[in-house]
Amino acid sequence: MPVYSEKVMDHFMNPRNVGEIENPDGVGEVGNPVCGDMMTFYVKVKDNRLEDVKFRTFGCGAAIAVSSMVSEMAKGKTLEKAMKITPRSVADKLEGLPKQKFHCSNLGAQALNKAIKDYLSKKKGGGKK
Amino acid sequence: MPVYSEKVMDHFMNPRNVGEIENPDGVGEVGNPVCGDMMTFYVKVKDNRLEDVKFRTFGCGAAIAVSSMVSEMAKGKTLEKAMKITPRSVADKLEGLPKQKFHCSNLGAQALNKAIKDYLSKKKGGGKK
Amino acid sequence: MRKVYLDNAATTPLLSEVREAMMPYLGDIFGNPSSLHDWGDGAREAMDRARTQVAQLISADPDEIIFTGSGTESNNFAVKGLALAQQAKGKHVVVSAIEHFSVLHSARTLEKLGFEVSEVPVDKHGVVDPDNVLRQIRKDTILVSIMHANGEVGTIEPIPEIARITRERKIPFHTDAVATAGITPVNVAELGVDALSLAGNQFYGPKGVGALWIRKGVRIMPLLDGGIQEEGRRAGTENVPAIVGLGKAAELAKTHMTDRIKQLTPLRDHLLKELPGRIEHVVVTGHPQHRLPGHASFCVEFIEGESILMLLNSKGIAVSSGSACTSRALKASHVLIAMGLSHEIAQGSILFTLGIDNTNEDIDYVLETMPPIVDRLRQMSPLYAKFSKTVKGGK
Amino acid sequence: MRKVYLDNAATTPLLSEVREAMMPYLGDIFGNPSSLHDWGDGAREAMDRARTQVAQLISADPDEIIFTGSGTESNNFAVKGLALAQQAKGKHVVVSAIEHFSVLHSARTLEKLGFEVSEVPVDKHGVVDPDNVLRQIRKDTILVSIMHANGEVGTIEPIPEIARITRERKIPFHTDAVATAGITPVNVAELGVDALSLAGNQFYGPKGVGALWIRKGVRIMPLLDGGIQEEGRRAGTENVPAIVGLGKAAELAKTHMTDRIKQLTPLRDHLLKELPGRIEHVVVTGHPQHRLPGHASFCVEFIEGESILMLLNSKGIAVSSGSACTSRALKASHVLIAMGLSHEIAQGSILFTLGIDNTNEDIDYVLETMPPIVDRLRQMSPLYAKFSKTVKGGK
Ligand SMILES: Cc1ncc(COP(=O)(O)O)c(C=O)c1O
Ligand SMILES: Cc1ncc(COP(=O)(O)O)c(C=O)c1O
Repeated sequence: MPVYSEKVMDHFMNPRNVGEIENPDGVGEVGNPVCGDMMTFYVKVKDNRLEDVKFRTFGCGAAIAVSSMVSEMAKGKTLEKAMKITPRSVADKLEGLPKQKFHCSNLGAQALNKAIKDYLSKKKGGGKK
Repeated sequence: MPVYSEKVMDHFMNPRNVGEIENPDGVGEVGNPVCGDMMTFYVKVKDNRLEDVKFRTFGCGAAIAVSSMVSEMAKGKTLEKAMKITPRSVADKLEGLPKQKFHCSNLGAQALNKAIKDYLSKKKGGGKK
Repeated sequence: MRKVYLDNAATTPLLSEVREAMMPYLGDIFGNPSSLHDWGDGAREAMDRARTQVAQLISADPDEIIFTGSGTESNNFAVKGLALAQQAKGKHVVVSAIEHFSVLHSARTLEKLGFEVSEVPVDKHGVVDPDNVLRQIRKDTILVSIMHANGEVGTIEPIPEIARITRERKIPFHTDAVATAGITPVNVAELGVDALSLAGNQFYGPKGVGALWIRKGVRIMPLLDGGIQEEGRRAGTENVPAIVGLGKAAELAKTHMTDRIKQLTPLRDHLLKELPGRIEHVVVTGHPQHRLPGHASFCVEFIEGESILMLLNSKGIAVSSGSACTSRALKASHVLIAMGLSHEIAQGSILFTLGIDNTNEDIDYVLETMPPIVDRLRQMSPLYAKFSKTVKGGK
Repeated sequence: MRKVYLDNAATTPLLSEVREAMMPYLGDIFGNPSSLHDWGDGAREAMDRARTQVAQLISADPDEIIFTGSGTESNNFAVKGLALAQQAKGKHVVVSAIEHFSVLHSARTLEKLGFEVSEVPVDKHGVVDPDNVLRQIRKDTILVSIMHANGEVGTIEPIPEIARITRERKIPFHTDAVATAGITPVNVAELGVDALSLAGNQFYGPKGVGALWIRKGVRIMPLLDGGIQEEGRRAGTENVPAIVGLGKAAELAKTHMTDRIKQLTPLRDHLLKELPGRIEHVVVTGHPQHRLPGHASFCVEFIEGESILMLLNSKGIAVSSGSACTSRALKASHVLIAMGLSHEIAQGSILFTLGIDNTNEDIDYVLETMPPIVDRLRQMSPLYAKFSKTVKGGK
């Protein structure tokens, strides 16, 4: 068994949704270079759905593949469904991750969540204004 | 380097002077099966010389080779010269012994010595009689 | 001159299939298994395969296999590593009196670190009585290590019965299966142990590689600290070719075990039965039935083992006079002494360990060659001379 | 696709001469070196020859060489064995902050056994200042272990200067020469050390074998207890083929060392000089001059080493992002952090370790392949995006 599954390699070599959304509806940043991985997720929301998801990631092969997979899984989903994306489901979709790399899938789900929450809190704030 | 020198192998494979002297002038026995080696030397003395030397040995290859070598070195020597045979000189004549086997050359010289001393003490005793 | 190798307990020849399996890893597939690039992949895959092969030999889970550099390392790792990992619970270790020195001396090192060690005696056949193990167990016992079979006398120990005792008390139980794994059936679940040592060069695999099986959940302290190889339990660049060879040898051992046992047992029995018939005052050592399939060991009275060995060697026959690693030490075997033999008799130890290359003719050659050798040495022996004078003279 | 192996610090390929030298010992000469019969002789003679070859590589006495199973084992043996043997005199050990984990984690194990360990810092090039060693030495210091060269950043340490300090105080001094022995000149007398570790797979020899040189008269406690192999200092059936291979590799290394250094140094210098010219924000790590001949290491800012490694691999280039044995751990290299680099920069570590198969074209291929890879990863990097917005945007 190689270190990474074919799926991980595919998402690492050809990551989906890399980049930044201009005027995003929400942004979520997690991790830092000390722990070795850092991800920023950008979301665009329309009709309670993730119309667009983009990310930037500093990190290992798994971190990049996880980011790509999370973005792909999230895109088009309702906010509720997107928030239910778990580290386990990301890892499963990637056909497994090495034990030491599992924390990357935590980070990916977290970053997406954070971006959605950012949108929700902004909306709330905006509604109040 | 093999464990034993060619000389040791020669004396082990073709030991000289194995056996017992009937009515020996002196007998020396050293060692015991607990320590792994046991030697009995028999000497026949004539005109202060070792006319005949024989031995029996229970022990490893080195013990047998040492016994054989000691017997060969001693035979024909004056008692004084025979008593000067040292463990070192035996080991040297055998072109060396492995470190762990050096005690065998001690035993060989000791057994010969003991046999000569046995002869000397008997002579003394006999003289007194 | 006929050449007969009967020292398979010291080490076995490498099977050509095993050598072939190793060759790519001495060639193009030279990468470090820890490397993340393609060069590492081949090495890593090979190790995973070998891990499965070794696991299957002993009916274990591949994740529970840790590769080591020898049977000795496996034993040091197990005894020291298990004891040190449990020392908060107690500092008492139980071993048998006939363990290999890699277990006994590891236990002695533990004593220097403040542990207490109890030795379980054996009977005259070298068998450990489980009740005697039970007697040594205390509240603070945190490790029991009893070998599966003894390499010097071939006796197979009642491991499942001992395991019943340790399991009930939740005491980790290690068995040194270096003499059995790959040779007789070894099934970790049936044995009931928590850790098990094995070595490649005992069953036609390479030197320089062994394994420790350790049951999931049992804690162990590394012997080799450093990198994160083997899940952090055994650091150091892995010996990939040897590990591949161990795996292949394990696979072949599993496939051919029954046949090999069928081949060796009658040869062994022939030797065990015939030799004492041809030479007076020869004692069979070890258990008459519960013994390794290719293992025939004796003590020849009145003479010493090394000199028998050397004269047999001069006739093309390779045997041992004890375990190989003590062959140049001088003292009588602690195994034979523990079995109650006198030093005098124990010094005459000689052991024939048969391998898959041996034939009936080999055994006949031994039976024919050995009596004159014994005779010749006895003629030199002061002990035999005394015996002849007293006993024979008295007849 | 071009295939370029630039991870010789992880492991080197086996030279065909070395493999040829090993083959008989994977074949007919399979005996156990401890065996007293003819089958043992060939193995024993081969080991003696290898011992001499290894001794000659480091200008030592063959009796002072102990064969081990890896560089890691040599380091564990030295650090634990020397400390435990001297513990009556004191329980303080000095190591550098950039030692390989096989030294650092051995020291940590000593701490668990009641020792105190002091770490000597390094400067920004990874150099240990002998004065800083002196500052750590106490009355109860019983061991100093400082590596000869660091495998991650290639820096060569001032061992003779440190040895002057330890010798005056009669403190045993061990050096981990795994990264230098067989690669650069190593002479134990000139280094002035008391013990030195080396490993075969660093200089085109086999995996699974290393050696510890230990000066006559220096006491050490065995790491592997058991039989009387290696004069009772390292038990276990010897890995004869690998030891033979180590010997042959040592002989070849001695013969060809000057030529190899002449070949590697300009290639390394080319890479060290050119890469930072082609990629912005690249830092050379390690000492600019006092470094291993084939060793070029960098940190690429804003991106992470493993992802660089993987993309280089997809172009046929094998490199490492740290030491192989930590390649799947996550933390930034302790070596780079000790040299004062930030975690952010240390994460971008990438190292090229050249070997005797490498050519100018290989280096050119790297210089051409790497910039677009870095670019691609930077386009993905939030750190680079921030940097561009602030610094670049500010221009
Ligand atoms: C029962 C047993 N345990 C351990 C060992 C040690 O094996 P090695 O010397 O290969 O490390 C042996 C060696 O024959 C053995 O018979
Ligand atoms: C300086 C140094 N010491 C020790 C080692 C450990 O060697 P091994 O993993 O082969 O046991 C390495 C490995 O590359 C090293 O670079």
